[in-house]
Amino acid sequence: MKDIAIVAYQQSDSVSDAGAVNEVELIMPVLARTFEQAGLNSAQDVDFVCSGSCDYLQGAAFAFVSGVDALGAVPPIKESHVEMDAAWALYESILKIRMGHADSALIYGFGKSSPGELPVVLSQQLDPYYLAPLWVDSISLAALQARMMLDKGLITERDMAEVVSRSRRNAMNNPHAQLSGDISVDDVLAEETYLSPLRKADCSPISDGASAIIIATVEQARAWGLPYAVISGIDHCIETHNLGMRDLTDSVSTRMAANRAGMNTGKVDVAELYAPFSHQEIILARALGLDDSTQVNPSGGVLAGNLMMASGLSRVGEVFNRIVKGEAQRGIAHATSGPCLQHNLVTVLEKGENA
Amino acid sequence: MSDEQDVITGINAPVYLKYNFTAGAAPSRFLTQLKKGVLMGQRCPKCSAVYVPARGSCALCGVATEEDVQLSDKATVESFTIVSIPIPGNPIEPPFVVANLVLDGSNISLIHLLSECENSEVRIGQRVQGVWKPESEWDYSMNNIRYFKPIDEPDVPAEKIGKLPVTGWEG
Amino acid sequence: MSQPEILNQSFELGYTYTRSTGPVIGRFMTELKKRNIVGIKASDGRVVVPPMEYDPDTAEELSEFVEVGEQGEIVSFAWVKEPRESHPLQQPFAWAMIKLDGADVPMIHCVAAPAESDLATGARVRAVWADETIGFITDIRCFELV
Amino acid sequence: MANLAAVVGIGQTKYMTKRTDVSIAGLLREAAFKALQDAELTWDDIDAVIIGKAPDMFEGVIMPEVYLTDALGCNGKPMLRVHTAGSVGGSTALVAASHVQSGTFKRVLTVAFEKQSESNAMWALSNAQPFSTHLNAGAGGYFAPIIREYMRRSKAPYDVGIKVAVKDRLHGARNPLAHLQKPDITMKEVEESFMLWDPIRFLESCPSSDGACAMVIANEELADKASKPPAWIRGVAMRSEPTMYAGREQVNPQAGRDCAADVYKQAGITDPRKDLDCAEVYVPFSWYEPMWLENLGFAPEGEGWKLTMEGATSLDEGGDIPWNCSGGVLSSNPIGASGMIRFAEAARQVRGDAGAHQVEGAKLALGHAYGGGAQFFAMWVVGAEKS
Repeated sequence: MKDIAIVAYQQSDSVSDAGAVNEVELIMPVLARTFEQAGLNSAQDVDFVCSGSCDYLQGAAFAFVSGVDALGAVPPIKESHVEMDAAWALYESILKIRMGHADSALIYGFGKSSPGELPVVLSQQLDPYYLAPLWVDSISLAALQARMMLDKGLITERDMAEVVSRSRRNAMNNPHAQLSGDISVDDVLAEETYLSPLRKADCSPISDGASAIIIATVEQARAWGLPYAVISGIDHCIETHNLGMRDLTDSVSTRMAANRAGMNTGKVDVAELYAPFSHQEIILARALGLDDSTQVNPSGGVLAGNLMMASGLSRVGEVFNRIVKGEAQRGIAHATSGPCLQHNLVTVLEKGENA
Repeated sequence: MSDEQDVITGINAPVYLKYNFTAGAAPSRFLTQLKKGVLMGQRCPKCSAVYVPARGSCALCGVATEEDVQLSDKATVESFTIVSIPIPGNPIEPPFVVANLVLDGSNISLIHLLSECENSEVRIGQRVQGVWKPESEWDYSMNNIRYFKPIDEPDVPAEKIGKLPVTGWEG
Repeated sequence: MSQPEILNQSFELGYTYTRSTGPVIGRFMTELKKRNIVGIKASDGRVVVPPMEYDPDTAEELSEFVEVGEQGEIVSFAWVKEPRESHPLQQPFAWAMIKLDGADVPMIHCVAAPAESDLATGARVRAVWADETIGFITDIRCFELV
Repeated sequence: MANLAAVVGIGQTKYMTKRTDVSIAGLLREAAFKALQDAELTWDDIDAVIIGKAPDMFEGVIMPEVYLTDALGCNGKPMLRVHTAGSVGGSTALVAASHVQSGTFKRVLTVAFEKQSESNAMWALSNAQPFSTHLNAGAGGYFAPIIREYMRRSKAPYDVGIKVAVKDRLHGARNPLAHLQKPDITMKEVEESFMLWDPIRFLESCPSSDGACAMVIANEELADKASKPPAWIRGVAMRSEPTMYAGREQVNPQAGRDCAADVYKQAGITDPRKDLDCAEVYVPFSWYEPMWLENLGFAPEGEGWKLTMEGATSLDEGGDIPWNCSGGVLSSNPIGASGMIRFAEAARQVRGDAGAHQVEGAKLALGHAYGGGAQFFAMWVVGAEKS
């Protein structure tokens, strides 16, 4: 199989309300910066385009169709879309390159979560007979999971607060972060509970924004003369939708995906984990067997800003950034979908020759 | 009631979600002018095509449309349909004519109602003009124009539709 | 280029979907209407409530219904201080995973309780039925502490 | 160069207005299980599952793969959800195929579905957002003006659409799975049917259906061992263009032409009418047959309607290039599945497994889907032979 490289990554600022900006206007500046980074002019200069978005975030069917207006898709382009986080659009694009139908691809994800009540919107992705009619929101489900961890003594509230504190501090170096600051563990613990046992700080904020990545065969990346990181593995895995039948204190599917993606064949310097709740970062790190030798979420992760439908792709981009800056040799990026980490994707990235 | 009738085979699931919609920057510029009774298009900096209502980009070039261009309320029928079924949530009584209209000075069609005409006489290339509501009723809405109606100008040949200047059609 | 105002408007995206249940979900709803709760036996013998149509491990169709109790114990809970408009209870309440008597897999529903401190993992709860049952998940209005 | 892959199993539900006897999962499950049976496989034999459907608002279930995983035996496997508007059934098949053509997986299951009876498609497609004009009376209201422009340009007789409407329903009458069963339909009946969106009459429009379609796609090694004949995937292509831009050709969209040229090149097709034995083409409104005959290169521009009127696309008239032998979208339309049905029916033809709507000796067939404002295209060519 052809080696595939990432050559460009850009993300918009993560903001709580993008205001008077529609989908096209949200995406276009990010794409323009991404093309510029890769020395390209438009989507015409890549062989394939794939995006991830969700109609229900902003409450309009076919939200992704207007995304095409940002691409300059005349003459027509090879293009596809997943109603999932754009990390899965990356997955689809990699298959396209592997099968020899493209040497390069643009992948983007976008979401405006601010127009709706996101945790309530997400309740409608649950079983439509038993759960969605109860309107169990996504934060409440995560709180059930956190309580289970606490009750079993697998974590303490202090452990959770440490995740938050580290996220806020790391995010101080992330210009696109929505929440950052020198916040101590005690500061977090001093906050009252929001959806007990969760504090507001344990939950990722509601964010608007977009991110984009350009990938190419290593040959193409070299021809372009761009620094790159190689995608040495990518895999994903879903688990049962029945939360009562899953061990919510573990993430079996993350571990399976990581193993299949070849995570354990080398040292992991950096891991960007899509953990919308603090305790989920701990679950993921443990499921992956990460120890102190791995820096987790140096960008601040999604607790610092959660671009629904783009956060998973951004995790890949953040690891790419560390690698091309020489801060890491090898890293993993994780993406998730569904309640309480139901569906997980793991990408393994490694330093390219000229990175 | 027999046992048979007591068997549940279906449920009603109300799924109602509230959103606070914010119009994009380009649509907001269009709507703000529309409230003043002005039809404002936006020109693509690359290919010069004029879009109305602009949605944020020239879809052909994939770049933002920046320059505002005032348009006429005269238009040409690019195509149309006569709709005989009601639109969900819309009080208009069928049958009614929904036309793809290109405003003079723009290069893309918008959809609006055609009225004050025999449905059977509507045709591609026909010249029409907007019939506005009283100024006091103007809002951020294309409904400021109640509908378009035919005007006494010669038809535009098909190859010229979508290419008329804002000064209109001399025939 | 003129600077536009920011134009906001709220709207509701809504529809009352007509869902056909199929035999398994239909049986559960039928029993709910009669104020009974049934589960189903999964391939590994565990009793799952509400009944799943397909086994999560083997993907086989499930069909062996098992009546379970309307009491059970809390496996985990989350305390909702400020209920959302869409939530089934409008006073502070808990979402809980509840393992009903006779079931092996907990179900998710809401629990009415005076305060968070009244609740604990392992606490016993019982179903509170709606005044009128129609064959819908909210026929169980909520659970309450025994 | 893509690895060889083939369709080794196909399953479809019966298409009908309301499937009141099954849940959403039950509907997909029925098609998926039939596809497994057709391929003589079990759930354990599947490496990944790829599903597709049109907007989530049709059923009001957001990202339904999350809930559907248990019904499709996905747990512990990769599961992907594609959404490319009306072309989604076709795109989903292509994405599924890429899982195998890339050498990543040996055998995957793909399912596309719509349970339109759960809501009202007109509502789901037309619900208005604030500040927007709200005159779009469903898909028919959108496509009728484009059809009118085609009629103007081509000077086609008024009854071409009527002829297609009859032809596809007669085809559908041969297919027990087709939603509309109208073996006695006449030109007069279609002509006298209610004019919905002039020039589109009621009987020139697709129905609204519940249904699901599934396929198992396998690599060369496994397909060679399959007990039933595989349908070899000989070409795959997708193209997109924006909904609206100045000067856009809406009647004969460039994305469709480019997509066809791409897929034909891969399959070694130089004259589609001659080289292909039949085609399953997304025709939701009858006039789209002559329009796509031109767009897909079966006839010169402005002359597609002549093929239709000559009976070239009719199985009953012994046409040389039958289109939509299954009855097409005009006979069954579970929107999100409609594209995959086209792809699956093309595969059935080259497997020699199309029953009463079989084109005798079909060796090479086209499956086609389009969506959005006729701006998203997905196509594949399948053959009885590997090359």
